[in-house]
Amino acid sequence: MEYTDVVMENFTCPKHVGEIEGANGIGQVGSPACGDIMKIFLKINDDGVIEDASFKTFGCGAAVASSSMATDMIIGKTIEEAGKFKNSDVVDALGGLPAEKIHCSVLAAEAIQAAIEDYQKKKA
Amino acid sequence: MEYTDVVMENFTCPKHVGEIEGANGIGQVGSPACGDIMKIFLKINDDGVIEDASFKTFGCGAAVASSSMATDMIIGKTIEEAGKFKNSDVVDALGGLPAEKIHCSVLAAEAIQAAIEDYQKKKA
Amino acid sequence: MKRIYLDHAATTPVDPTVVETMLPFFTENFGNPSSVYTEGRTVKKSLEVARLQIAKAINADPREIYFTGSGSEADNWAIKGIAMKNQAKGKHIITTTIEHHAVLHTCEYLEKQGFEVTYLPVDEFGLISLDDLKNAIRKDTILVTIMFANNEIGTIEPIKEIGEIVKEKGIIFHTDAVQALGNVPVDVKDLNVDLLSISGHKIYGPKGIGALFIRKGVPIDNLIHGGAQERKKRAGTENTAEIMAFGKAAELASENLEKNAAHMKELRDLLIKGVMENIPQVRLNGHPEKRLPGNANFCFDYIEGESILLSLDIIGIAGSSGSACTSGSLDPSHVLLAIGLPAGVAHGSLRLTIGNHTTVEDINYVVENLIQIIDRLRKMSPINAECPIDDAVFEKASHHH
Amino acid sequence: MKRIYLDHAATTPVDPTVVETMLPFFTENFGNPSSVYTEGRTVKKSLEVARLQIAKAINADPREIYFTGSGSEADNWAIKGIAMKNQAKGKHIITTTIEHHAVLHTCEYLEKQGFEVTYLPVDEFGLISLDDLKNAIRKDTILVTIMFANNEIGTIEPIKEIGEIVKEKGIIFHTDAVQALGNVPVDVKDLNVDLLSISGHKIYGPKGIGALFIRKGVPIDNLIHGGAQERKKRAGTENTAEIMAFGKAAELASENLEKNAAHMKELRDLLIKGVMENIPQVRLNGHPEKRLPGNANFCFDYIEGESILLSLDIIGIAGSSGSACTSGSLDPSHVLLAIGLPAGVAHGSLRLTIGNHTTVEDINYVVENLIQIIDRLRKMSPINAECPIDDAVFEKASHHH
Ligand SMILES: Cc1ncc(COP(=O)(O)O)c(C=O)c1O
Ligand SMILES: Cc1ncc(COP(=O)(O)O)c(C=O)c1O
Repeated sequence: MEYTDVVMENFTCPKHVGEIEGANGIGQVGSPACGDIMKIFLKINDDGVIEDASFKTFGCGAAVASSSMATDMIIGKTIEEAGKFKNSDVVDALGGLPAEKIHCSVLAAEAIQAAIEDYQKKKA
Repeated sequence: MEYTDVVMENFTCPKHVGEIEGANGIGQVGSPACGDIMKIFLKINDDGVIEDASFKTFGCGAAVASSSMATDMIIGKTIEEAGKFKNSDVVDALGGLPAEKIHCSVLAAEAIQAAIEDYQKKKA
Repeated sequence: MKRIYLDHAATTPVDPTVVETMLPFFTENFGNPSSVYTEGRTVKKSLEVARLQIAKAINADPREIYFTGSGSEADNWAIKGIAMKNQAKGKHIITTTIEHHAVLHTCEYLEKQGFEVTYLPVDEFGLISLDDLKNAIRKDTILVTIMFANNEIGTIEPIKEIGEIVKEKGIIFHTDAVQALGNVPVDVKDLNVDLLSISGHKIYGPKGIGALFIRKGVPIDNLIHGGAQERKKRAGTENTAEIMAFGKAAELASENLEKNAAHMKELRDLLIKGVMENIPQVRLNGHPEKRLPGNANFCFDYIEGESILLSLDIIGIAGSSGSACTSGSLDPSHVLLAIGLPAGVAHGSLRLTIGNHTTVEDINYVVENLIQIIDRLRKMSPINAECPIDDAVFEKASHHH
Repeated sequence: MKRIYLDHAATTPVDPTVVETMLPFFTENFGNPSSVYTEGRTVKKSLEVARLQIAKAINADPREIYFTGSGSEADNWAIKGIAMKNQAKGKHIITTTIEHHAVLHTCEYLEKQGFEVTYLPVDEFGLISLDDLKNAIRKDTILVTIMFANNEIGTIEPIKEIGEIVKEKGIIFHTDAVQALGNVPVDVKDLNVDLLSISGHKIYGPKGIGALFIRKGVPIDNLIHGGAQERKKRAGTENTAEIMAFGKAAELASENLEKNAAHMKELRDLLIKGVMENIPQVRLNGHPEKRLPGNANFCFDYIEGESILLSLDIIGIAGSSGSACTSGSLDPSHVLLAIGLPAGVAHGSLRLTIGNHTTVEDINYVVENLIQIIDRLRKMSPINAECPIDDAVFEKASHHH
């Protein structure tokens, strides 16, 4: 496993760990059997802007770093913008991931979409 | 090929090389295809004593050393004594031979027997 | 930063004495042992010294030792060589579910070639049952291959008893003793084994050299055909330097076996005690007593193994999660699954394997830091005692509906 | 006594720079490349440097290079791996009568497993005929394996032309380039080969390390199953030190190829001239031009090879008679028989193979002494021009009547 410095930074000092109070969109994907679970918490304001985001992750270094980077990247975005968020955005921001770890970035993108869906379902 | 010092001595400075004049018993065994030919020359006197012996050999180090040692050992023996000469006598005198080279000592013993037969045939 | 290496089951540093032994064979004594001239003969004689060292270390005759290019090659040779040579007698092989991949994948390959393989299960400690073995033996069983000691959880199988059962039936018995050598006594005469694999780099020798013990008279095909090396059983110009190194390493390993094993065992028990007493929700994998003296293997609930390894690596500690050989693939360890752990738990495993030079300070440092690492990772995890795995899975499943 | 080593085709001393490259990987950088922590990752990266060096030396992609434990293993893997994987398509293999035993004995083993093998003959120079090859190709031919350069007589086969013929038919083509590397340009792209074997110890690297080039997409079974090493194609913990050494040796070999080849060729021609002009009843084996730059192979009538070798050894010269790998067995060389020499003559062969450090003085010393040695041995021989072999045989036969 060869990780970039950015990955290692985001693993050792991850941003936005934990549960934010008053989160109104929560998404969880993955399964422990596969070795990764990611849970994303979003706080979305009435203008549809993501004011805050956080995560809890069971997984490898890449999973933790992807969660950290992904949450950091979507804060301040509208839910439309966040809806277009792709796993490759995480990979690029991390300076790359080993081939066998790309799926961690996919999980992060999926968890965000799940959290947005959750928000929209609750609102509807 | 791990040869004893005695083998090496008998290879580098073999005794009794060549054809003795007046040889009255000549034996040759082996074939070039097998990698060994040994020709033994004996000079046997009227009392049936081997007065002189010599050899010519096409073959490996062990073949040359066996020829040298064998001719040296039978000089002075009667043909009855020489008739009992065995390949193991050569092997012992050489301080041993590698397993795959034992056949060289067998050739030497056979060549001597062939030379004695030749002498007896001519005499008869 | 000082590094604490606790992955001796993956590989060991080469002992400086062993490096010394090896060096002349690269430059001065570089001859090909098959050559008839001085350079060749000298090396050939040296190889026989190494062969004798190996033979002594496992109480075999030197003529029963055949050098290979790795432990994996020895395993492949033993299994395929016996299978191919004896297939007229039968095509059934017995092994276990916890073998090293060098055995498992070889057996799977043979299955594709028309052989039948029984994979014996193990109990929660990783031990096979002798009754299972007896029941599995058939008229057409030609080979039983059961590992001596497991590389992940350290469990030591009852090789002698297995050997008796197998011998009585006239079946050939191979054991992979790659992890056993240098850790526990290995005696081929006592154990009734017909073939036994070992590897240099697990006993402070170099990588890329192994050996197969083949009891005199055991009918086996070659795996690598060609020149007349290794008494015509294993072709390829001999890896002279590494053979010399392996011989020396084996000699050192058997001379110091008791001392080394006692040292490792003491530290292992200190480590296990430290972890079990200070970290909640942890389990020790493998057998509490019948285990390799240097092996400790834990599962920490709610967290994943690679993140533990990375965290340890950052502060200078080298450990492994599952077998080193399989960490390239991200599958949960087949051994942990075989002892009954759910996949989710298996992912949270940590193997720390102690070596001859590990110290008490090393262990204390590891325990102290591990407490914090596990705590930090658990705080980051979405699963815990209150929100257990099943919930997590359930939530995910429901999300997809 | 100063030794003159003229058996570089058997093996070469390890270059001091190569030893340097290797040393750190025994003690400091001893990690298992499959491990996730620092010790493992560092080594893994280094291995890729070596892989690239090998790739460059034969103009391949590094992802097409797989390390093995010897040239013999590479040959065995190529042939058995292709045969086993492609047997549904056909079971016919084409090779030559002058291959190294690692190829020949592997083919013979496959014959026992139900494969059919055509052994192409060679002419008096050791060259195969392209027409023979074309005629031998059948619908069920799955593999052609023909050596790049012969290890005994040094003849270089028309690999590129063979590759074209074989490629056109959609058959897989393997070449054993163990003797070619470091002596002649080897370019897998230019040559149309699908698999190519090489070995470390023939190019001033250590023994016990080799590699197989496998062109991307070529369907092949593994020979050694187990861990995920070598992109899951060749199991066994990597022989890290020797891989690094092999990489460095290959780099040096290709950087200095022209210089080294020119040097060897000059001395070789000096040696051949010296021998042919000064010793009667001698023949040069192999092709006069299409031969390895360092190879000289003679047959001296009426005398036997081992006694030449011993005589040379005593005065400090190392040479070989037939392949070093077969000198353990006492059979006359299959290569010399294949080029049409009678067995008796084949026994009188002497191979002298020049290396990068051989000097003009070495060659002069060898020629001078060889003249005397041959003369002395001939005087000892019962056969000569007047009393030729046939007579000798005849006498023997008659004696037995
Ligand atoms: C042509 C050829 N092929 C294969 C080999 C085998 O290589 P290794 O000795 O590395 O097994 C050799 C040398 O022994 C050789 O000369
Ligand atoms: C139990 C066991 N068998 C076989 C092997 C394979 O040995 P090697 O790495 O020398 O191929 C290993 C180590 O990797 C092992 O632990």
